Amino acid sequence: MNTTTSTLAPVRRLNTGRWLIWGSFALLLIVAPHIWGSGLGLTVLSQMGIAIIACLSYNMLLGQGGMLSFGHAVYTGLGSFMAIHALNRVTEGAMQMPVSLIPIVGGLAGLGFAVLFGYVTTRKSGTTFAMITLGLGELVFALSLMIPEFFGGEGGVSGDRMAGEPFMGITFGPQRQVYYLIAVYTFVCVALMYAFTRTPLGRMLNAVRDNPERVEFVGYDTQKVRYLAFIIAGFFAGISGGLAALNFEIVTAEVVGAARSGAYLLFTFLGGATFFFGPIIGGVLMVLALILLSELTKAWLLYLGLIFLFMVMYAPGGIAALIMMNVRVAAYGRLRELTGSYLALFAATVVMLLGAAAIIEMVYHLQLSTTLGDELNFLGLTLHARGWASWIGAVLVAAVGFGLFELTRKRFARRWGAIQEDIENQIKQKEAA
Amino acid sequence: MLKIENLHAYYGKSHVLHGVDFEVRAGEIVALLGRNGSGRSTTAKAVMGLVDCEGSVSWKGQEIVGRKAYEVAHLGLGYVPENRDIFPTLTVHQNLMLGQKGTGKGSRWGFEDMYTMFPRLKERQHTEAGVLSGGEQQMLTLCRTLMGDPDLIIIDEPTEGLAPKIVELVAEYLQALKARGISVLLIEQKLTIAMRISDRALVMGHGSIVFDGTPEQLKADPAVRKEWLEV
Amino acid sequence: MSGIAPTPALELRDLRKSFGKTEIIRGVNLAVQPGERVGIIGPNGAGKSTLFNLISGRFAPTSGQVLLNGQRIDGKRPFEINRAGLSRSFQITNIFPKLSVFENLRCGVLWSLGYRYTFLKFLADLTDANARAEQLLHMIQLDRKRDVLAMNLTYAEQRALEIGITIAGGANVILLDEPTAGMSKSETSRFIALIKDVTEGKTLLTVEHDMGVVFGLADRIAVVVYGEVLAFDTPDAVRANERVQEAYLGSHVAEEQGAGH
Amino acid sequence: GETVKMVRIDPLTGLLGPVGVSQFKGYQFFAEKFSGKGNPAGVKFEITAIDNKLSPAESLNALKAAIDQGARYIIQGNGSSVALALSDAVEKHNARNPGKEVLYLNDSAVDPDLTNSKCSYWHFRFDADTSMKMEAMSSFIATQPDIKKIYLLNQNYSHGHQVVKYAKETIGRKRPDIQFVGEDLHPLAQTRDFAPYIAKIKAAGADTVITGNWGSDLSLLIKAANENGYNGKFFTYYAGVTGTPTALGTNGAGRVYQIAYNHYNMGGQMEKWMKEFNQKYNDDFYTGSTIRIYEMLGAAMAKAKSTDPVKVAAAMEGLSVKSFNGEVQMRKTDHQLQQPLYMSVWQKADAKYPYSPEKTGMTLAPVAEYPNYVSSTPTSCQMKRPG
Amino acid sequence: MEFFIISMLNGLSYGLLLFMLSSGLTLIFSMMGVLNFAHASFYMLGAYVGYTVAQFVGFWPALVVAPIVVGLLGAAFERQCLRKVHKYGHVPELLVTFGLSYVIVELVQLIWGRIAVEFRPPEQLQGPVFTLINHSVDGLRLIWGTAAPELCSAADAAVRVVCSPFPATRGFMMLVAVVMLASVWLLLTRTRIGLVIQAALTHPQAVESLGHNVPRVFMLVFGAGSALAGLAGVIGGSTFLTEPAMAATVGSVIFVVVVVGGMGSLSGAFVASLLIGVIQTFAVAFEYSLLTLFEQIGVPLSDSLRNNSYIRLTLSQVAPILPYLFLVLILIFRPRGLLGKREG
Ligand SMILES: Nc1ncnc2c1ncn2[C@@H]1O[C@H](COP(=O)(O)OP(=O)(O)OP(=O)(O)O)[C@@H](O)[C@H]1O
Ligand SMILES: Nc1ncnc2c1ncn2[C@@H]1O[C@H](COP(=O)(O)OP(=O)(O)OP(=O)(O)O)[C@@H](O)[C@H]1O
Ligand SMILES: CC(C)C[C@H](N)C(=O)O
Ligand SMILES: [Mg+2]
Ligand SMILES: [Mg+2]
Repeated sequence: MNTTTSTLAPVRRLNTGRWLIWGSFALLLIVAPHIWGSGLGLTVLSQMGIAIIACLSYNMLLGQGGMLSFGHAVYTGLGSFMAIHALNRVTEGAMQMPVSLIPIVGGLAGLGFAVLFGYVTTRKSGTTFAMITLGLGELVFALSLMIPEFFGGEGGVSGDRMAGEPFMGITFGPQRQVYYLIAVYTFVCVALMYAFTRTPLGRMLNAVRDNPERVEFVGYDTQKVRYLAFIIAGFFAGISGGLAALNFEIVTAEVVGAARSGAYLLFTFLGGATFFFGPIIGGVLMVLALILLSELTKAWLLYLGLIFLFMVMYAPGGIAALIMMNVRVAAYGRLRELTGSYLALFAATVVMLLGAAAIIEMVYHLQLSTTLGDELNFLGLTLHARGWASWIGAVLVAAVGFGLFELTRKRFARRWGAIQEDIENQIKQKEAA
Repeated sequence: MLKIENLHAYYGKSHVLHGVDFEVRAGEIVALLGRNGSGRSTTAKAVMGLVDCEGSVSWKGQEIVGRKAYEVAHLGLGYVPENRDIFPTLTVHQNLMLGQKGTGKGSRWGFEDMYTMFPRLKERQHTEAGVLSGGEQQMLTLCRTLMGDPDLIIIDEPTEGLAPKIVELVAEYLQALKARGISVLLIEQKLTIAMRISDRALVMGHGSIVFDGTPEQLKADPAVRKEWLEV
Repeated sequence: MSGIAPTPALELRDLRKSFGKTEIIRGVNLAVQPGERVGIIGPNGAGKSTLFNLISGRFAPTSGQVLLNGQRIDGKRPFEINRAGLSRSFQITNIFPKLSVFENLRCGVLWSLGYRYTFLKFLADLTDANARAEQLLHMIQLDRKRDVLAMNLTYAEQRALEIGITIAGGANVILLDEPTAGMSKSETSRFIALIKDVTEGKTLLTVEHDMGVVFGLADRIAVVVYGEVLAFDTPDAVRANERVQEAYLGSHVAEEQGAGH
Repeated sequence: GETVKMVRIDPLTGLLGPVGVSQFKGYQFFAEKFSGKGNPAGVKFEITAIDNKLSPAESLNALKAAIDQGARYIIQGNGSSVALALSDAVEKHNARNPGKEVLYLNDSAVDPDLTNSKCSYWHFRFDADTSMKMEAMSSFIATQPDIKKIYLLNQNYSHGHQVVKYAKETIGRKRPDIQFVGEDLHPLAQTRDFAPYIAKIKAAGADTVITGNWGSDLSLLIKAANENGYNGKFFTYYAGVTGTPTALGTNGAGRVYQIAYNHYNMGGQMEKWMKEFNQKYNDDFYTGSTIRIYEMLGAAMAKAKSTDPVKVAAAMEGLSVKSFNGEVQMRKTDHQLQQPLYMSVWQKADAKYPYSPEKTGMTLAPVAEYPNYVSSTPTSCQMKRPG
Repeated sequence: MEFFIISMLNGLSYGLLLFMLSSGLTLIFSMMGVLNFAHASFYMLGAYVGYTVAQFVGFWPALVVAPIVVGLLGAAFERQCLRKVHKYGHVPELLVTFGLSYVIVELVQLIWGRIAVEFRPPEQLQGPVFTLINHSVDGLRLIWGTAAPELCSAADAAVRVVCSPFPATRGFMMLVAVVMLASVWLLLTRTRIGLVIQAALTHPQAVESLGHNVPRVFMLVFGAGSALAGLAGVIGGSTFLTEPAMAATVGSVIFVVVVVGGMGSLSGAFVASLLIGVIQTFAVAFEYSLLTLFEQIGVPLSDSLRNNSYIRLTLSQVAPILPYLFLVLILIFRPRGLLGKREG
């Protein structure tokens, strides 16, 4: 019996694998700032940590509990506000607390508000839940502009993280120190949230997602399961908010806004809500997309929209699912056969995207930056937005790319299909054995 | 009337039917028997165009593999799925209404026929179908398909969850259908009923037909019954 | 057992339920003794599943009482009733589709072993819960499907899992709603054996249309017709009861019986 | 000469995107005009833009990116929330990174706090703040005897709040007889239907409305007034902002007033520039601060003989330059540019005032000019100077 | 009195505008279960397409052409994108429409520019349908069309005369909203389409095997819903503003309408629209705040409390967020919505 089960699940095995994964995660957190050490690089990394915690906490609701929330920013945001107020207290000397613990204040605030709001929201599920969170989110946001005492009005609340006594020379002035603080929190929070998925409550949360009715008949109160999970998610959301407060040293109303909540949803999904590590990818992408993409191109919103359209259509499990599908293929030792197709597919995609992006960039250039004449720099290439040659070239590249893509895609799909069929058969045989 | 040749069907990548061949002639009740998971429901779905399949299914001389389910239905094939698949948010009457094709004019069956067949449904006609009892739901799916006025009706486990008395009733109605010239492909677990009312019995095993003959022949063949039906 | 009559494991007192204007359950009285196996039969739509729904807390009764081991449980929420020691299965399979078979069973086990809503312990460390889940897995003979997602099981396997989840919590009173529906003869008999096996020593109520199953399984049979209990007696007495034959069994039952077993 | 790298952090997308885009064109246009021989220091101005999506947090990221790119001069204007965040962040950055200071040049964020309670040595404002504009506006209102009852309708955020506050204060001072018959705050950029507000304004019997509204909040308000038969005057801050002229159309002709440090028909060099700009970009140039920033920087760099922000900041304090509407001065105490203001009115373009924004056939015609001393307001700024 | 009448009219017409905006969404949401985040984007597309078409052939033809164009675009989107993700469930469906809304905004800005375009209502709709004249002596009168200026001013300074024109655009909007209500109602009750779709939500295969072309019906419904949004866009765009931000501003409030009304209930959406329109309009009229309330019932308040922003918030200030408050309360106390039959 033991042999069959372990062959059935080639992925879950051995603790060395787990150590390896967590070890490299920690290592990555430690060395990252040495690779991307510029001012922007550091803030981007810091925000990735923050976003990872936020997306993971969001996924406790979406992926693990089946709760589609449109208002998660309420908890990250209110956590931020409480944290910055606490920071200011510390600065004033009205409160004694090491700055490194401020995020916990944010966490407790997130938890507190989750206790409060969660009580009404989690009594319902499905669309009703989603709509209540939407309404609550809008309410909190609208109120934030109307109540300057707490939210600081339009200018928000700012603080100075170099408050209190430095501890072992750590003042949190330099971004690098803040980054490491965030890194520590990120590691711990990710570990804790992972641990949560392996606890009775975490498992019952999955059960509630799958079939709330049946849960009631095995002794659990679904509302309470949802509520508790919501509170825990609120706590981690608050920590993420608290870290953001330290990172930016200012908190404005936008942090509770619908756009932020929407971003959590979108990127969690894009990363992959069905796997624990999906939202980590989502968080990283969120920061990349919102900060770097918009600096790279003026058409960032269009790209973002298109990425979503195509990702949801062709990879509804998110990037994590794509990865796991390939891991499965690899586990059955079949990934090798695909490398050729992958390379071809990749090349074709690059060509196609290059052409398409060149077209988009030229269109935007024509509309937005006529100042610099018709020339634009596209990945080191000079294009002439008013010249025939550039247009014909771009269209040609895009068309050729598309043709190649279709060709390689078909070939790839066939191979992929054949391999999947083989794997299914292998599994069947094992089950039958 | 319905002729199936070398039919293969797949769920995603898993191969479920491995070359099914049989025929249903006009005005015939054919029972399709077999163990759980032998592929009987899949055969029904394949005919209706609800799963990916290869091979040939010809209906009244027309090839229908690759057709969409609604096209197949318009050609006069009716299908009663196994999981009941009633529409829970619609009332009983609305469920029946959806069975009609067009306005339902020219159909052999109307609402009243159904309600006289199962008075229970008439009593519940304005109730949401989702709250019907298991058996009531079973009656409803059968009637819903009949409303579409099919020439051949494929019924997947019609007697599941029905009280013995109603099972009898269903058996009678299937015979009545036959009397009206409607062919029936009956997928059944309850051997006794199946054997009693059908003209021919097919036995399926591991995705292909392993026996094709009259009920009497099947009764006389303990090997098949032992191996493929375990009785 | 001493001289005084034991408290019934489950007792229904003048139980009624109306949906809108229609009264579906019309004053049901029933007392099931501990360890007894009761079959419930009746025409379609008679109210058998509704009765189960009332007992298990899915619906609240319009009036009347439900007593579990002498304690009133009517009007309580399903999870409270479950914690009191009553568990049920569903006519339409009701499992956790995206969890593995093992996880499905473990979910059924957790509360009864006192793990409640904890998030401070790892599932992997709950040796008793895991052992119990493995044991259940073995009992319902799904060892080989341990890590398969429940939605990928075949129908019969799902039905077995349904029973597995139902008995997982170790409840003393078990309600099974048409456990063998949709199964072939061979599967059915295998399944009856399984049910008998896993509910050993427990109080069992089973709704069934398959007379073979009912007569094979039950100590006593309750016949529900139009929301009322028409008869509650031993299998033989029920079979002989003319009113039952008329209302429910029909003429071919005897023949069916012969063919079945 | 030297190249001065500047980065403008402003919305290029979203609600104020069009404004930011149009203003950025102005920066590019005038970078050419003022580079080299165009300024006394002979430096070359180079400007790029980063989209901050009107978000303070994004602006801080943008600031980091700008500093990484080697920019020591940061320009921003749209959104006082962003301005407050940037001012704060620049202050911190300069304190923590001596030798790498950056200056923040604010071209249109008008929250008085920026040069009062929250003033910073590294921040310079080239627009006139809400209180200054209200000073001028109230001076104009004081000359209008037919104004008796005023209604205050504003967006519910700091800019709107300040308009209310200063309107009450200054008008109360200059025309104590005027009654404030009503006061309303509505959320920013959310209201589609202003008819209820108009009904209320009419019911209150107001002959004049003062509003700090901009964008659709302004144009929809005027539109609703027109349709619902309200004939009173509107005193506004932002009738000329990109998009608003089109949306206004002929609505409100003759009764929508704007207070600003310039208008469409300034004449002279400005007229030529605007024409050239219009031909080049098919867009209107209206953010005169742009010009002032280049003029001031050039002069300050010449005076400091350096492009080092620390020295330039010191040189800029109290510096005067001659600009398109006379002499303007960067006040030392709070870094608020002291400048003349204009009251203009929305009307049909004619021979005298021909410039028509967005091909509407309408224009903003000046009706009054207020020299520096009128609009100058006191400051409570106590800034921390380096050293 | 005249203030009340005008406010009531304003409230009703605003409510009808909300209904006009959300009827298509109700249709799609109630029938397909899709929370179409791009609905407001289709509304915006309707306005822009209407604007362009109107430049060539005038407003009235545009009123017909633009909805058709938008409907076709909607149908195409359903066919190419939405259909592909339908099988994955509602969240992916929602996200696809989310992505679409980004793309539409950008495309609109590329095609029509980033600032408002001047989309005017036609001659026939400029000016008022009728004018209410409130004469402090003669009382209230109603005059069709514009009232002559002399009627609106009194020679005697002691007599107060107020003229309140009711804009024709608003009247037209109300009319169209009612027509929309009627047509959607007919579509829902007089055809089997509604049943087919509802049934297909739970058992698509069963519906298909009964002979209904489910994908086509989905496409038609989505197209029809988009066309309704497009129609609302032509009217809303010409009455209010046609600008790239117009989608974002109405985006979430129309969800409120649909949900408050009760998911799947057209009449519910109608009632909810009117209710929200009227509540919001009248809320603007009131200066009440907690502060005034406390003062009236005589609760003594400390000075610091008096200056507290929460307490000073007036009803008119919070008017625009009332719909959300309403939404939250409704869902808590009556999760089915006003006239809904079941929970989401
Ligand atoms: N949706 C599905 N996806 C994958 N495999 C499936 C699916 N449905 C059925 N199968 C598999 O196909 C095989 C045949 O199933 P089918 O439902 O046709 O059997 P059946 O003879 O009707 O049995 P039953 O008595 O259980 O209804 C089984 O092994 C089953 O596991
Ligand atoms: N929520 C409800 N609302 C209205 N009627 C209901 C509801 N639930 C059940 N009913 C009705 O009550 C009757 C009894 O249903 P029930 O499911 O208990 O029957 P049953 O005895 O289990 O029948 P079967 O053997 O067919 O499963 C049926 O007619 C059903 O339509
Ligand atoms: C450009 C303006 C419309 C914005 C305004 N300066 C503000 O403070 O928000
Ligand atoms: Mg089957
Ligand atoms: Mg039942």
